[in-house]
Amino acid sequence: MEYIVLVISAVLIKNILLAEYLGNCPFLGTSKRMDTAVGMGLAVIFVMTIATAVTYVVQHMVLVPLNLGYLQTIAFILVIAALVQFVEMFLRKFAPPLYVALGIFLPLITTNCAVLGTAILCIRRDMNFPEAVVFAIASASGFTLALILLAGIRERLEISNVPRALRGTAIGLIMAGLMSLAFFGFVGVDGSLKEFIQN
Amino acid sequence: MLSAALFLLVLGLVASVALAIASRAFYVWEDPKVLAVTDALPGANCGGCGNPGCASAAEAIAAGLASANICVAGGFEVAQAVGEIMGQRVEEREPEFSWTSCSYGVGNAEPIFSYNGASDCHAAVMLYGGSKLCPVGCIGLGSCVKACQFGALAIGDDNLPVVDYSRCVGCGACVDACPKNIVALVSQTRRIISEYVTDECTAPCQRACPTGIHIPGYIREIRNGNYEEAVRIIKEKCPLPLVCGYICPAPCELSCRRNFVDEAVAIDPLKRFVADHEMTTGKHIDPYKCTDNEIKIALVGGGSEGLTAAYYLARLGYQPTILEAKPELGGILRYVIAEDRLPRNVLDHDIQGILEMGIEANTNVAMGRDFDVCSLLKDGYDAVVVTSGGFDSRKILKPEQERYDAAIPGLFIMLDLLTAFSQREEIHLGKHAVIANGGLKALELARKCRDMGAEIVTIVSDQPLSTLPVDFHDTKVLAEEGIEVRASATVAAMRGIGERMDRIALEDKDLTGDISKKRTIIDADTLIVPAGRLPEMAFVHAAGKPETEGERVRWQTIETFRTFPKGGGYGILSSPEPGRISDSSAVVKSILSGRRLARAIHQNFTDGTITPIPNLVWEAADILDVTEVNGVNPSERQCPTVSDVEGDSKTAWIFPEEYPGLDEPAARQEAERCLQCGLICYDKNT
Amino acid sequence: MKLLRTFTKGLWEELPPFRLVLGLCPVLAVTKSAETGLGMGLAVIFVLTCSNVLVSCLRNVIPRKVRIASYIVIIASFVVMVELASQAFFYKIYESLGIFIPLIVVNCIILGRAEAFASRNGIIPSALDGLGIGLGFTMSLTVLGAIREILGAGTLFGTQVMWSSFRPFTFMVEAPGAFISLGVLLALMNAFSKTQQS
Amino acid sequence: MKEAAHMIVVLVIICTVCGVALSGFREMTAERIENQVLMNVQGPRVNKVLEGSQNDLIADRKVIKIDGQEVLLFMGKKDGKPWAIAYETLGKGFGGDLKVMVGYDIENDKLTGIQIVSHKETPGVGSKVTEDQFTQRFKGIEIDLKAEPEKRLSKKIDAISGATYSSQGVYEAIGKSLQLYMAIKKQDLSTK
Repeated sequence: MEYIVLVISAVLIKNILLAEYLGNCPFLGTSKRMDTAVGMGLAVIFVMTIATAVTYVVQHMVLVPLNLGYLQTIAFILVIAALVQFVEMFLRKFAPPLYVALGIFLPLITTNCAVLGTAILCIRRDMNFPEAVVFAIASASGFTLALILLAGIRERLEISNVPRALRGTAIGLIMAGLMSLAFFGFVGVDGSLKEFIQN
Repeated sequence: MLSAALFLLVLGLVASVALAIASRAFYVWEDPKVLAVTDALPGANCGGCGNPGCASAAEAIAAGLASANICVAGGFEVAQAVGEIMGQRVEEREPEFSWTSCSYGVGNAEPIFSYNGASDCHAAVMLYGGSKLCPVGCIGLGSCVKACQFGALAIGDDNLPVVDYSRCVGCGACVDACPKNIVALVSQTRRIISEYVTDECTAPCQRACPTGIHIPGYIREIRNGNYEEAVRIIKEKCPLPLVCGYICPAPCELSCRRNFVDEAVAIDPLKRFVADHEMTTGKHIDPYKCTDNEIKIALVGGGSEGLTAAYYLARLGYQPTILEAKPELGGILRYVIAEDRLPRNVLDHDIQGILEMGIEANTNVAMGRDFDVCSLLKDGYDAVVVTSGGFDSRKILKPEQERYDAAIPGLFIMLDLLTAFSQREEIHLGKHAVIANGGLKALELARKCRDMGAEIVTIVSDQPLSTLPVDFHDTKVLAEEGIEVRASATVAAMRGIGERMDRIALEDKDLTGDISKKRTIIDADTLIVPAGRLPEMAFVHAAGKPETEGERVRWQTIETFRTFPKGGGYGILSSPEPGRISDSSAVVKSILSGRRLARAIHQNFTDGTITPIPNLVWEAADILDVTEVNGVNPSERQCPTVSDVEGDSKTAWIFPEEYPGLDEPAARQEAERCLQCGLICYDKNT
Repeated sequence: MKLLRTFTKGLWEELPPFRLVLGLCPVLAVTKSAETGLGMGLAVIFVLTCSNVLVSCLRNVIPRKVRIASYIVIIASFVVMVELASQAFFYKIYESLGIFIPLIVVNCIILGRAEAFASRNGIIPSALDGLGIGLGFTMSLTVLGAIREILGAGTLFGTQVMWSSFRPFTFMVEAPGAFISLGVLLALMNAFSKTQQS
Repeated sequence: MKEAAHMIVVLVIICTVCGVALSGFREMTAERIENQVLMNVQGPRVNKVLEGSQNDLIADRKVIKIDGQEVLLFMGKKDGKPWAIAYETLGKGFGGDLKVMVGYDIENDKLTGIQIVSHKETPGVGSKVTEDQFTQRFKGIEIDLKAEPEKRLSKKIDAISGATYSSQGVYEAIGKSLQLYMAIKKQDLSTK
C-alpha cells in the first residue's frame, strides 16, 4: 500500500520534471517529436532504474561504511557514466532492436540530471532498497509521462500561429508551465490516500 | 585521506577495466569504413542524398551502393574525404541552391479568402489550394523553413521565403516540403538551360519575349540604380543586349499590362539604356560560367543563332568554335541590317562580349568547301552544330561541287534537287530515299526519285493520312509504284558512316501530343527536305559503336528540341517549317533557337536524351492572366512610340541617329512605371 | 581583443540559458529568490572556470576515448569542493540549493564548454570563456530569481520591495512560475534581438 | 590492448588525484561543516528548548557515553551553573524516522520543551506534530522518575487527530529520551 502512495506521489504530485525541476534539458530538447519523446522516455526508465539500484548499493555498501559520504557526487556520476556506456554496449550486442530504438538517446542520459538527481534523492530521503527501486521506476515513468504529454502539445504547436518571438523553446517552456500548473491539482491526493491507509 | 584516494582509485579502475572488458566481450563487428564514412559525413541527417540519415548513407557508400559524392550538404570537401576513405576519385558536383519564384507575399497578392487556420502550408493548401487566387503563389507559412536542417531558409517580412545562400547546401528538403512546388533546386546549369513552364510565375512580358529575359527583374534593378545587375539579368537569357536594345521588335511591349491603363513600359529602350551604359564603361559584364569541361563543339555559322549557341555552350563549360564563311561574325546583323539601324560598333561590342566567354571563332571557312560534318567530327570535335540560319544553303556548296549533299551526307534540299532534275543532272540517290513532308510536291518528287534510280521512296508526313491530299490515300497503288507513305510520323534521327547516310529512324507521332516512342529504323541512303535552306542540325559520333570504321567516321544526329504543346513538333525536322526550332524573323527568335541548340547539346552529353518540356510556355499555351488592371495611376511614357501597321505600340524601329535613347533620369522614371507583374499579381501602388 | 570577445560573448551572444538553451534544471529550480540564484551562479562560475582551466591543461594528455569520463571526474571533483565549501561557509544557501549543488556535475553547460571550448583552446582563453559564460549564467539566474521573488513574494534579496498590501503571486515561486517566467523572458529576448536586427 | 591500458591508467590517475585533493579539502573543512550543521540544524531547536540559558549552547556541547551509546548533549547554564540539558532521540513516525530534541530542567525534573529536528511525515497531516500548537503542550510537564515507563510524564498529551502515527512517533522518542535521562541523571553532570 505504501508503494502505491510512493508511485502516485512520484508520478503525479512530485513529478520529477514538473515539480522537482529535474531533467529539463532533454525535456525540452526531445519533446519536439512524439517518436523521440517515447524513445527517450523508455531509455530513461531503463537507465534510471538500474542506476538507482546500483548507486544505492554503492552508497550503503561502500561509501557509508568507509565514511566517505562526501564523495557521493563524484562516485555516483562515475558509476552512472560507466553504467550507461556499459548498457549501450550490452544492448548493442544482445538486443540490437532495442539498441536501434534507444541507442541514440543513451549518451544523452549520462548528463540527464534526473538520473543522478533520483539516485541522490533516494539517499537523501533515507529510502530502503525496494522503495528506492520503486521510486526510480515511478519517477522515470513520471518523466516519460510529462515528456510524451509535452511532445503531443508541441507537435500541435508546430502548426499553430504562435507569435514569432514565442516560437520554439519559449512556447515549450510556457506549455511546460501550464502543464505543471495542471499537475498542481494532484497536490493533496497522496495525503488523503495516506490518511485513508492510516485509518 | 588514504581511504578516499584508494576508493576513487578502485572505482576508476573498476569502471575503466569493466568497460575495457565489456568493449571486448560485447564487441560487435562494424565495417571500419562505415564508421570512418559516418565520421566524415556532416551528420545533419537531412535526407538530401535519398537515404534516411547519414548513418545509412554511410552504409550505402561503404557497400558500394552509392557514390562518394552523394552528400549534397557536405559539398566537395566531404565528398573528397569520403572518396579518400573509399579509395575513389571524386569529381566536383555543381552546387545547387534552393530558389523560390513567388514574389508577392500573402499581404500583396490577390486573395480569395483570408486564412487563419493551422500555421502550416500543407494544411492551408487543403482548403481550396490556399488563400491566394494565384495557383502558383507561395502560401508563406514556412513549411520549407521547418524542413530546412541548415537554417538557410526564413520567412521574410513580406511572407515569402528568403534563402540564405551562404547556408544553403542544396539538399532539397524544402523542395519536398513545399506543397505548391514553388521552391525548386537550381544549379547554374539548370538556370542556363531552363525554359518557362505554365506552372511557374512569369510576367506577360517575360512570356512574350522569345529569349525569355526576366524583364521585371532588370527593370527593378534599373529602379534601384544597379545597372550592372540589370545587364547581368538580361545576359542570363540574351547574349546580345545592346543589339536587341536597338533592333528588337519588342513583342514584350505588346503584352505589357500597362497597355490596359495607358501605354506600355518602354521595355526595350530601358534595355538599350543599361546596355549602352555597359558599353560606355567599356567593360563587359560577364554572367556566370560553369566549370569547364573538355567537350569541343563546332558551330557552323557565326550569326546571331551560332553566336548564341556558342555563348550558352561556353557558359555551360563546353569549348565551342564558330566556323564562319564570311570575313566577320554577325551574319544577318552585320551583312543585311542597315548600318544606320544597327551601328556596327554596337554589334562589335556585343559580339566581343560573347567571344570573351571563351569562344574560338574562325572566319572565311565555309562548309562544303573547307570542311564538312565528317571532317569536323574526325578533327576532334565531339559535336557539330549547323546554325546556318537564314542563309540559303546553296551558297555554301563548292561552286565546282558535283554532289549536292557534300556538306551533310545524304541530305538534300528539295529545291536543289528539283533544280538538278530540271537540268537533267545525274544525281546518285541510292536505293532508298526518304522525303520528309512536302505536300503534293513530295509525290511528284518521289516519282522523279524513282526515275533517278531510287528503288523505294518513303514519304514521311507528320499529319495523319486522312488530312493528306487525296493522291496519297491509295497507298496500295502507290506501293506498287515503289512509293511508301508513312503518315503520322516524323524523322527522329539520321545515322551514317563517312560520307554515306545509312539509316533513318522514324518515330510514330501521337496526335494527342503524347510521345509513343515507337521507332522504326529504315535503311535509307537519302533524306530530302522540302525547304529552301538547311535545318538546324546537330551531329555527334554514333553511339555504341567505335568512332571510326577504317578512315570513315560514324556519325548520327541528335534531336535539337523536343516538346509537345499541341501542334508543336519533335524529331530532327519538325513542322510547320521543317528543321526550324523557331524562325529567324527577329534576332530574339534566333537567340531562342541558339539557346535550345545549346540545351540539346548539353542534354546529349549529360543525360543522353533530349527531355521534353511539359507545360512549356509558348504562344498558344493556356496560361492564367488578367484582363484588366486596377488601382494603377496613368503616367507618361518617357520615350516616343512608333506605331506599326496594326496600330500596336512599338519602339524598335527608330533609327538611332534620330533617337539617342533614354537618359538616366528618364530611364529611372520609366522604370518606375513598371508594374512588376507576376502571373496575376502586379504592383497596385504604381 | 579576441580574448575580450571570448569573455564577453557569454554575456549576450551566447548568454546561457537563453541563447545556449542548456542547464535548465538549476535555472528553474533555484531561482525562487534572487539570493539562491546568485549563490548557484557563483558556484557555477567557480566550477566552470576551474574545470575549464584544468581540462585545458590536460587537453593533450587525455586520450580521446575517455575524455568525457575524465571531464566528468574533474568537474565532479570541483563540485564536491563547492559542496563542502558552501556547507562550511554558506550553510543557508547550501540548504536552499539542496540537491542542485551535486547536480552541477550534470549541468550541460559545464560539460559542454569543457568539450566544445576548453579541450581545444589554451588556458587563458578557457578561463575567460568559463568566467564569461559563468557570469552570464549568474546574471540570468539572478535576474530570473529577482523577478520571481518580487512577484512571488514581494521581496528582493529578502527585503520587502512591494507595497504592503501587495498580495504575492505565490505560483511564481512554484514550478509553473519558473517555467512560465523563463519562457516569457526568452520570448522577450527573441523579440528584442529581432528589433535590434532590423 | 595498449590503447586500453593507456586509457585505464589516465582515468585511474585522474581519479586518484581527485580523491587525494578532495579528502584534503574535506579535512580542511570538516570541523567548520560540523559546526555549521549544528548551528543550523540543531542550533535553533536547542535554543528554543533551552530558552533562558545565558551561555552559547552550541559551544558548550559535549558527547557523553551512556550504556555504550554516544549522546550529543547540550547544556544550558544560568549564572554559570548548569540548569538544563537537551539531546535528540529517534521515534518511528508514519513516513520514517522522527528526530526529536527534548529539553529537561535538571533542577526540577521538568520538561523544558520538545522540538522536532527532522521528520518525513506527510505535509499538512503528519507534519502537524512539528507545529508549536503540539510541541508547546509538552512544556513544563513534570517527570516522575520512579514511575512505570508509560506513566513517567505527569500529564497525558493527546495525539493529533489524523496524525496518530506521527504523534506516537513523538511519544516513542520522548520515551527513549526519558530512559536516557534517568541514566544521565545518575552521572555527575557538572564534572563533565
